[in-house]
Amino acid sequence: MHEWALAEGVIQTASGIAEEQGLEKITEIVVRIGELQQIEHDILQFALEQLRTPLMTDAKFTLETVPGKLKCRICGEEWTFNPKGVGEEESEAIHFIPEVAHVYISCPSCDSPDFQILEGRGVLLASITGVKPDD
Amino acid sequence: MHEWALAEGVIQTASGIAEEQGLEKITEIVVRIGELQQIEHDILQFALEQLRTPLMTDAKFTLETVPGKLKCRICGEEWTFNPKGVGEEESEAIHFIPEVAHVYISCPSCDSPDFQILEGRGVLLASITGVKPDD
Amino acid sequence: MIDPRPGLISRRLEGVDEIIAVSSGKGGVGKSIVASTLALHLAEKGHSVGLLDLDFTSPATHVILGIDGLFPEEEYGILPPVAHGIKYMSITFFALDKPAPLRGADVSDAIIELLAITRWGDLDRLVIDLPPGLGDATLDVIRFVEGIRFLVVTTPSKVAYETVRKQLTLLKRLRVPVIGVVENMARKPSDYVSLNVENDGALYLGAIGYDEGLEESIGDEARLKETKFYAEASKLYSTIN
Amino acid sequence: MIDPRPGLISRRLEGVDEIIAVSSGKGGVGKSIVASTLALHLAEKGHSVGLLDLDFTSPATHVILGIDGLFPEEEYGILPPVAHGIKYMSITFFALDKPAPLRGADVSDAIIELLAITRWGDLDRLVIDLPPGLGDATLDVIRFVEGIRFLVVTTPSKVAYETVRKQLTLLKRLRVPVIGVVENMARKPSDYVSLNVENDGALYLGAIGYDEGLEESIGDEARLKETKFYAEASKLYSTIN
Ligand SMILES: Nc1ncnc2c1ncn2[C@@H]1O[C@H](COP(=O)(O)OP(=O)(O)O)[C@@H](O)[C@H]1O
Ligand SMILES: Nc1ncnc2c1ncn2[C@@H]1O[C@H](COP(=O)(O)OP(=O)(O)O)[C@@H](O)[C@H]1O
Ligand SMILES: [Mg+2]
Ligand SMILES: [Mg+2]
Ligand SMILES: [Mg+2]
Ligand SMILES: [Mg+2]
Ligand code: NI
Ligand code: NI
Ligand SMILES: [Zn+2]
Ligand SMILES: [Zn+2]
Repeated sequence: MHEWALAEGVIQTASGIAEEQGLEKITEIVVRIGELQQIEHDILQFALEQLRTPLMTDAKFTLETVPGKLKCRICGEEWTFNPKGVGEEESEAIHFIPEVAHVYISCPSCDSPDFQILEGRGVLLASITGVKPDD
Repeated sequence: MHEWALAEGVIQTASGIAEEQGLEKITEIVVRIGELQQIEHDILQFALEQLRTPLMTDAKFTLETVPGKLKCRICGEEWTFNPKGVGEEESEAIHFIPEVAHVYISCPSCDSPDFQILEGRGVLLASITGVKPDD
Repeated sequence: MIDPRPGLISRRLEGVDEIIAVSSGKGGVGKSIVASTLALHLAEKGHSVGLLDLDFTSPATHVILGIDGLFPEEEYGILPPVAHGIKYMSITFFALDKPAPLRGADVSDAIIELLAITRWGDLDRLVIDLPPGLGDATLDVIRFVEGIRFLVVTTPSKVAYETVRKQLTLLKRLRVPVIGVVENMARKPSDYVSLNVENDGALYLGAIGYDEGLEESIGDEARLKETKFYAEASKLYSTIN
Repeated sequence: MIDPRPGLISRRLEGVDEIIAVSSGKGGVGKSIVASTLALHLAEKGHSVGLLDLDFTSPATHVILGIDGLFPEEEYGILPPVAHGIKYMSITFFALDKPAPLRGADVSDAIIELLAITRWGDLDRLVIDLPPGLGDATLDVIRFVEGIRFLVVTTPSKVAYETVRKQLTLLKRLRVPVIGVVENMARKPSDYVSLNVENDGALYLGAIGYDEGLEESIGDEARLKETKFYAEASKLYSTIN
C-alpha cells in the first residue's frame, strides 16, 4: 500500500514537467518499475488512476518492468534479483527500502554484500507524452 | 612526478588486458586524462615510453584530454574546472587527490561543495589496439 | 529517467513545524543520547514529536530508548509507530539487528526513500539523529530537508573539537542555520569549548557533565528520565528555541 | 574505460609484511588513539612502521601525534614523510585543516588514489586508521588490501557494543581475519564485553582503562608515551601477533 506514496511522486513530478514544458494535456506517462522493490503493479496502476489530475484525464499510464540487476564489486559477478530466494520479512524490508538488499542478499559467487544495484532498483519516471497548445 | 606512478598503472593494466586477449603485440594505447587532476602530459608520455614492455615496443601512446566537468547537486549548475581560479597549494593538492576539489572548489552559482565530478577526474585507460597471433 | 521521490519530501514534511538535526563531525560524542533525550524532553513539554534515526551503520536511538517489537504501518506510505509518545522511524525496522554495509550512494538512496514515504502528519518538532561525519547522510538532509537546523554536539577533547570546528565552517559556508553547540561529557570546568565555539561564530549552549549512572539507564525510558544527564540536558534543551 | 589504479595497489603494498586496520562500527571509541599508539609501540619495538589515516571527515592521528609542517615528497609517486620514526600518510596533507565534505563515492576514489600512489617501501607493519562505520572506506580496504587484518575497538557501553557485534558478524561473513577486540575506556571491572566478544566468536584482547591524563598528552608524543593509557595499551599490543 505504500505504492500510493510512490504514485504521488510520479503524479507530482509529471505535473511539474508538464508545466515546465507547457503541455496542455498529457497523453501518456511511462513508469519503469525495478523488480528489486517488488512493487505491486495493480496497486500502483490503481493509485495512479485515482491520483490523476485534470491535465491527465485521458493519459495512459504504462508500467514497464526492469529486472533487478546486481553486480558484485569484489568478484565482478552479475546476477538478477530473485525474490523467491528471500524470506517474507526480508522481502518486505526490501520492498520499503531496497538498499537493505545489502543486509539480506549477497553475491551468489563470492558471498559478498558489497555489490552494486546496476538497474531495477525502484520506481522511475521514464517519459511523458503530451500536447502543446500550438500542436 | 607522481605521474610515473599513474603511468605504471596504465602499463600494468594494458599488459593484463593484452594477455587476457592473447595479443602478441600492442600497437596503440589510448589514455584519457581528466583536466581536474592537472597531469603533466609530457611527463606522463615520457614515463609511458620508459616503462613500455617488450610487447609494446612499437606501441603509440595517445593522450587525450577530457575537460573536468562538474555538476552541482543542489542547484543543478554544470561547469568546467578551471585551474586558473585555484591557488598553487590547492592546485597541488587536487593534483594528488582530485576529490579534495570538494575542499577548495564550490558551485559558481550557489557556492555548495556538494557537486558531482561528471567526467574529467583523472587517468583512465580508454583503449588498446593490438595484433593477435592469427591476425 | 527521473526520480519521482525528491519532490515528495517537502510534502511529507509540510506538517512539521521545526526540524532539528543532531549532528557532529565526530563520532561517539553523544549525538544519539542527545537526540533521544531531546525528543523525550520535547514530548514531556507537550509537543508532538518525531524522531528519525538516519545512522544506518550504528543506529542507537532504539537501544537508548528501549524500542523493540514495533513496526511501521503501511498506509498510503508508511506510518511511524509511536514509542514513549514519540513518532519513531529508523532503518533498524528494515535491517533488523543485522549489519548494514551500505556505501554512501546507497545510504543516500535509502534516506531519500525514507523521507519520501514516511508520513509524519502534524508535528511540532522532528528530531533527526545523524551518523558522524560530513558524508552522504549529512549532505542529503541539508539538500532535501528545507528549513533544517543543526544542533552540534562535541566533547571537551581537542580531538573532537578540531573536527567540530571544520563542521561549523562547512555549515556556515552552506548557510545552514546552527542552533548552537552542546558540550557533552564535560568532566571539569573548562572554557576550552565555549571560547572556541564563540571564536568560530556559533552559539555555545552549555555543558552536560559525564554521568556515571547513564549506562545503567540505557534502554529504560523511565530510568533515563531520572538520570543526572537528563536533568542537565533538559535544562539546556529548554533554552533552545 | 578502465581504471588503471586498483591493479597498482598490491604492488605498492608488496614490501609490507603485515597490515592492520584499526576499526569500529562505532565512532569515538578510541580507534585513532589506538592506531596512533599501536604505531608508536611497534616503532619502539624496532619494527619499521607506517601509519595511514583514512578517516577523511575526522582525521585525528595527526592531532594525537602532533604531526605538523610535513608534506609528502613527490618521487615516482608520493613518499610518506617520517614522524616519530613512523612513515605517515593522511588526507590532511591535502585537505589541510579545511572541512572535507566527501560523499562515499568520492571517499572511495580518494582511497584508491592514495593506495595507488603512496610508496611505502619495505615495512614490517602498516597500521590503517579507519573512519567509523561499515561504509566505503571500510569496504574498500577489505576489497583492495590483500591480507588485511582487523583490530576492532569498542567501549564497555551497550550502545557501542551492539554496533561492534554487527561489525564482527559482517567481518566473519566476509572472511576478513579479525585479530581481536580491544575494550577501551573501561571504568570498572566488568565482563560484559569479554563475554559478548567470546560469544560472537572473536578474541577478546583485554581492556584499556579510562585515563584522566590522556587529554593533556594529546599532540605530544613524548608525554603520550608516559601516560597510563600507553602503558596499558602497550602491554595489550605486545600480545598481538
Ligand atoms: N554525558 C554522558 N555521560 C556518560 N556517558 C555518556 C554521556 N554522553 C554519552 N555517553 C555515552 O557515550 C557513548 C556515545 O554516545 P552516543 O549517543 O551513542 O554518541 P554518538 O551518537 O555521537 O555516537 C554511549 O555509550 C553513551 O551512553
Ligand atoms: N582510554 C582512554 N582514556 C581517556 N580518553 C580516551 C581514551 N581512549 C580515547 N579517549 C578519548 O576519546 C576520544 C575519542 O578517541 P578517538 O581515538 O578519537 O576515537 P575514534 O577514532 O574511535 O573516533 C578522544 O578525545 C580521545 O582522547
Ligand atoms: Mg549515534
Ligand atoms: Mg504544530
Ligand atoms: Mg578516529
Ligand atoms: Mg619486513
Ligand atoms: Ni507497499
Ligand atoms: Ni605529479
Ligand atoms: Zn562476488
Ligand atoms: Zn549549485
